[in-house]
Amino acid sequence: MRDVLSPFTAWKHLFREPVTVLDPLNDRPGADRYRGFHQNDLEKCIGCGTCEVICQNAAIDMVPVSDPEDGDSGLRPMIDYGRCCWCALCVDVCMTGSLTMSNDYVWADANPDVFRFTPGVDPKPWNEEEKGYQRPGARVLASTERVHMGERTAKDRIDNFEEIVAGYTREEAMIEADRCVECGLCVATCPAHMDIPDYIKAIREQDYDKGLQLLYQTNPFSEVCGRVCTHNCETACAARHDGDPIAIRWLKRHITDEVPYERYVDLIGKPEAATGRKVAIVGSGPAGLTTAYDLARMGHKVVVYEARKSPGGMPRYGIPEYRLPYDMLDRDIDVIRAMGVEIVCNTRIGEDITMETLRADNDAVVLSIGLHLGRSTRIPGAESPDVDTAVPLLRKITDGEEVPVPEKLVVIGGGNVAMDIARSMARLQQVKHGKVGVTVTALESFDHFLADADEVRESREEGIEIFDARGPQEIVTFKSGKRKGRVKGLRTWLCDSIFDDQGRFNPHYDESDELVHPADMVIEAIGQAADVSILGKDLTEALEWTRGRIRVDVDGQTSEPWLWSAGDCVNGPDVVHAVADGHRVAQSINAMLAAKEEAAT
Amino acid sequence: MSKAKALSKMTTVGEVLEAAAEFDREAHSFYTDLIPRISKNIRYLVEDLARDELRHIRMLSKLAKNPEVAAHMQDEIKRPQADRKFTDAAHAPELGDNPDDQEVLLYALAREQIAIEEYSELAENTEPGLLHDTFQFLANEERKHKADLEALYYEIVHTAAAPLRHNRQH
Amino acid sequence: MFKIEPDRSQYPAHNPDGSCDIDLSSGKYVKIWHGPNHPGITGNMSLELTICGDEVVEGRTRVGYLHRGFEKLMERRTFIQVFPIVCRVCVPEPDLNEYCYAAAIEELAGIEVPDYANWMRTLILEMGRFNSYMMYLGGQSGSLGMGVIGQWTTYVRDLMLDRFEELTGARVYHMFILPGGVRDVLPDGFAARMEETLKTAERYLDDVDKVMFQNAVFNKRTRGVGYIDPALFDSYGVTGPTARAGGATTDVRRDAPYLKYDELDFEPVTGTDSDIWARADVRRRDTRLSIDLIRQILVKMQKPGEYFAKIPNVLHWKIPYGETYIRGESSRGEYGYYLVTDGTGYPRRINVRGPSYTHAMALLERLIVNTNISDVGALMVSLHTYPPEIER
Amino acid sequence: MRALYDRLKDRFQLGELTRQRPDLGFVTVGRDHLRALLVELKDVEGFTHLVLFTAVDWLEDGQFQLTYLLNNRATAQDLGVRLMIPREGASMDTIHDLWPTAETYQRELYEMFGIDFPGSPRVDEDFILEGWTDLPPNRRDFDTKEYSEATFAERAGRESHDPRDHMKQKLYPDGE
Repeated sequence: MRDVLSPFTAWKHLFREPVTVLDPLNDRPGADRYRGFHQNDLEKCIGCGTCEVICQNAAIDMVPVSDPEDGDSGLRPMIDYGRCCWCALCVDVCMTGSLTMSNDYVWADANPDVFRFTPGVDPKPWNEEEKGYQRPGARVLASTERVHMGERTAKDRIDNFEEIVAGYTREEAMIEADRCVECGLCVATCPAHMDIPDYIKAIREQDYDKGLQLLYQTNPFSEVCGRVCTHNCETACAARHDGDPIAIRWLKRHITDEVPYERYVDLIGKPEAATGRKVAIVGSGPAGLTTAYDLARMGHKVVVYEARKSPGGMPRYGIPEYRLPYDMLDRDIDVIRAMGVEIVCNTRIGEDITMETLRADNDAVVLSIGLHLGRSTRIPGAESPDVDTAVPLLRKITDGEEVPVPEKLVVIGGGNVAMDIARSMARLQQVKHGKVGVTVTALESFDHFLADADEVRESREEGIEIFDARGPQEIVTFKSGKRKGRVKGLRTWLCDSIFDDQGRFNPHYDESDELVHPADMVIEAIGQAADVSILGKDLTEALEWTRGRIRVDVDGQTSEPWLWSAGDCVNGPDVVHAVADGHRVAQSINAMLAAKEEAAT
Repeated sequence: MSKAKALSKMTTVGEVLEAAAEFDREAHSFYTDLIPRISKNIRYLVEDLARDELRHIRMLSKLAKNPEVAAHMQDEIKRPQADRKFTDAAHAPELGDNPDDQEVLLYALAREQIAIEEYSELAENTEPGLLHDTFQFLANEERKHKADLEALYYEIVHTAAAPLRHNRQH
Repeated sequence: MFKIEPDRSQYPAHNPDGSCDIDLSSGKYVKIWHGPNHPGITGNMSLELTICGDEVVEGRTRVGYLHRGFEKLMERRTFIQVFPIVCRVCVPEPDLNEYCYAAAIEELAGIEVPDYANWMRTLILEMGRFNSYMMYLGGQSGSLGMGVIGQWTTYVRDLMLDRFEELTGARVYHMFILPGGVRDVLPDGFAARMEETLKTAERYLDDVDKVMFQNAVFNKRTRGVGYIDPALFDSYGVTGPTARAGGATTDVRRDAPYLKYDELDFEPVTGTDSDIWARADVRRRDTRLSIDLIRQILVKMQKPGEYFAKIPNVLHWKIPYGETYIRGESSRGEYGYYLVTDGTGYPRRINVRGPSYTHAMALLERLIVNTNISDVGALMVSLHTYPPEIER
Repeated sequence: MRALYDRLKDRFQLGELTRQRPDLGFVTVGRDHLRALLVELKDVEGFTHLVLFTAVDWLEDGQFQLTYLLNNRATAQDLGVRLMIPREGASMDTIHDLWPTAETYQRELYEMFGIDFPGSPRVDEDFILEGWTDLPPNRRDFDTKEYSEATFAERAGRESHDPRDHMKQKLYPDGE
């Protein structure tokens, strides 16, 4: 009987309020973390396309929205909602956190094409909606932390010039390489446009031969750049927006570490057949030797003239060995030699051979003489015999010549050259006196510091004192006595602002904040200049100049049709930029030679 | 302008402006003479400086012709302390035979500093009004000019600081 | 109690290969299609029935109406890209797919999932089970003409979907259990709102008890119908509530505890009669168990902590050679993922073991013989069939 | 699991035991011993529950792997029995008489992988793919993308850009 009556319980629901009601007027908003239509913060988005890569339904296209610039492709994701499955992996993987989802989910339209749009670009009612799905916390689908690079402790390194950086092991390199998302934003920023994502992929695949081939396609100074490159690429790295950028420079070095050196030349391949054309290059730094490498591979006969004892230019004579061991530089240079490049050292153009002779004997001449003259502040006392500039001192240290090593010295300058000379001298002091006594005074404050943060950190670890925002006023010398004219110290004022409100150099000093840094020697490391005196008066007069530098066109050609110029002397100091210059000049010369060949036949 | 008068405590506005014009004329001819002697790679620097001086000369002469300023030409004002440096510099440029870019710039900067001090002092010594404003204006002009030169100095001398990328002509 | 024993004495016998020689031209037999558009069918599936009068002589399960080739599709996706697909193998209870897939990946890649994420996963699986039972109860009663119960359970399910929405950001396909952990912590005040939902659910379940289980019609039409001999369970791969309704104590949550089930206090729900009614009854009580488990979980879950383990960069995630099988207890029975990896960034093979695969094919084809055509719907639903599991 | 393996290893010439978990192992067996092994496991060792039966295509090796996953309910242990068969003319003995439910698995394997099970009921009857004439679609050499491109139309007007190429084209088109 109960079984017959119980069902009538249902009747009680007859008198209840309905639980579903039609309410066409009020929105029913999605939950706070609802995964609705996408939003994109255009300012934050860098167009790396990782969202497109991860989308398993191929719902995302990258479309041009603005002009590309360093670290931003100018592309933005366009989403096809006919394909989107609302899984939000694109939001989770977003490198900048720009892509989010609103909690808006209601949108009806008869035209199916409107359901394909570019979030953040196309105006949508939910663009400003604050609720919706956002990646909770940090990116989790790819690691945000760089693999630590091992380096020798300050105690181990201060009394010698052995390399500091240990280099990655295979395991470490694999983990670091795994962090790369292969967006390729870095390639445009790298002056040499190295195939960065590809060689990082080669590490992941443990195909070091391929990695090395990729390196040498764009950079014959891979050993050098793997250690001392300015790594602008890392400032364009998508990973830097949420964590550390990929250690691109160390990964490059890792490839060169892993491939046995004997195999390099085989992997790179042989040069083309000889063309019979001749090119002379003045200066054997990265710009000159890259030009030489490229031209030699194209089959041209290349002779490089170097004034100093050994080839290499700034990397050898400007960069201390604890940063770049010279046998590593030699490995790069020997590969270039193996391509048939002849390097004539101890030959100064302008003295041993004139530019005119080079012009007469060659189809083209390349001037890549770098910046080897040190600039002086020329403040009072700068003429003292105890004052020297950094660049010649670094050269002497490289060549093993004797340099004065007082117990206490001051370096003026806040760039990497200042750090290089300070740290080199500190090592020599440690060996000679058993202690370090180096003070660095930089005009720039730490907010605007020029030297790399790593350099500053390591310098301090090595016992070097760094004073920022100090404007040098006078090198104080003994006015009388046995040491008359010898350096006593450096007098500085606080530089309370270095740039004006337009960002132009316009130092302002606080004269009341005066310090005298005691020293037996002052080293000026404020800047360098190119030694253009080798050109001779006539050529100097014939050439077009622009603001003190030889004027070159995009291809590095000067106003003289036979002369090209590349590297620091035209574009300022930067190794990888010099390499890029070298490629450009080589292309240009090759095109000129090809045109000549065509005209001859 | 006699030596005796140059050393007295008071001077006239006309004389001050004349001294300033002389200061600029001397510099202009100094730079112009230097142009052919200086290496071509840094010649632009001297050429620019000569052009700037010429601009200053024109500005001063335009000022002198201004009827309102002209009316004050005979007004007596206190001779500035900086005046001696100012007139000295007008006559004796301390620059070697074959100066380099840094020397030229340091010389030019020193001259700007003198001019700034001169005009600032003159402005301080005059009552608010046309003359005060005029000297103030001249001091500001020199200040702006000096700031330009400072920036150039940093760019040229501190090369390590500022890798120059503007050389590639596109 | 009465049981319908198969009696084929008056019909042609089955051949060894399973076929049956039926002479349709005799006029004695009619072949009809039951589905795919039939209220008695959950999802898109059809039964090809040969009937004599209103008695089924032979039945064939026909699937293929929504074959999307998931298993093959997954072989073209990277490991993370498979994650949004797996849930779609089962609409009413997608979360178990997410768990099984994630756990399989985690096992082969050697990833340890944070404790909090495991609690979260347990909670979600029970919420999913509850939802699935809500759908079943509505379907089972609907197959016997009791439409109103489906409306109630749909409403209650909708309330649970609200909880899903605020927790996971989606209502149907939650995509919340990522390989490595879960996507987020509980929202503020979640436990209180869940308690309210559970209370409402209990109120409605009380009504369902009366209107459905104490209903003479329901009892008449389900008791003794669709009897599965427990001896056949292993022959036909019968698992879950279907098996427990026949006295088996099989429940993966207890037999091979995964996630946090070994820290929860419960006993598998069992029945005795192994007929439609017993199966419905087991599920009804299992729904109550889910409610209890959700309450236990919300109490036992510790304060929000780490909910995602460190995993390799998903864009080039490669998993070394290996194979494994991860199972979980779904509302229909044993659910599992067999995953084979080959060292590349893509799975070599993913095989989904859905309980409907064994229940709705060979087993149903056997059970259906000699039943009344009006019982076919109820019988089929009593096996709690979700066709996408059959044709992944 | 180890004890079980030791009991059976020699009799059925089993390959190495892969202990994936304490409660899950995999062994490889030869075709000649498969049936006897399954019977032994089912009738003597308590592995009565056929959890699943499926295939893995090792295209590169020219082989199919058949996986029979058995479960012992009492001990809550799983044993995966692996058997390699040549892909070419793939065929295997039916086990529907051991587990009637295997009939369904074997129908699917026939349709999806092209593995024949002579004697298995209705093995060649359409299972999911009515009227399918192409390669068995779960074989690795069946290209689903190619198939879908040939079968379905792409939505018009879609175009994407690779960031790296796009930046090259815009910023340094000559590679300078």
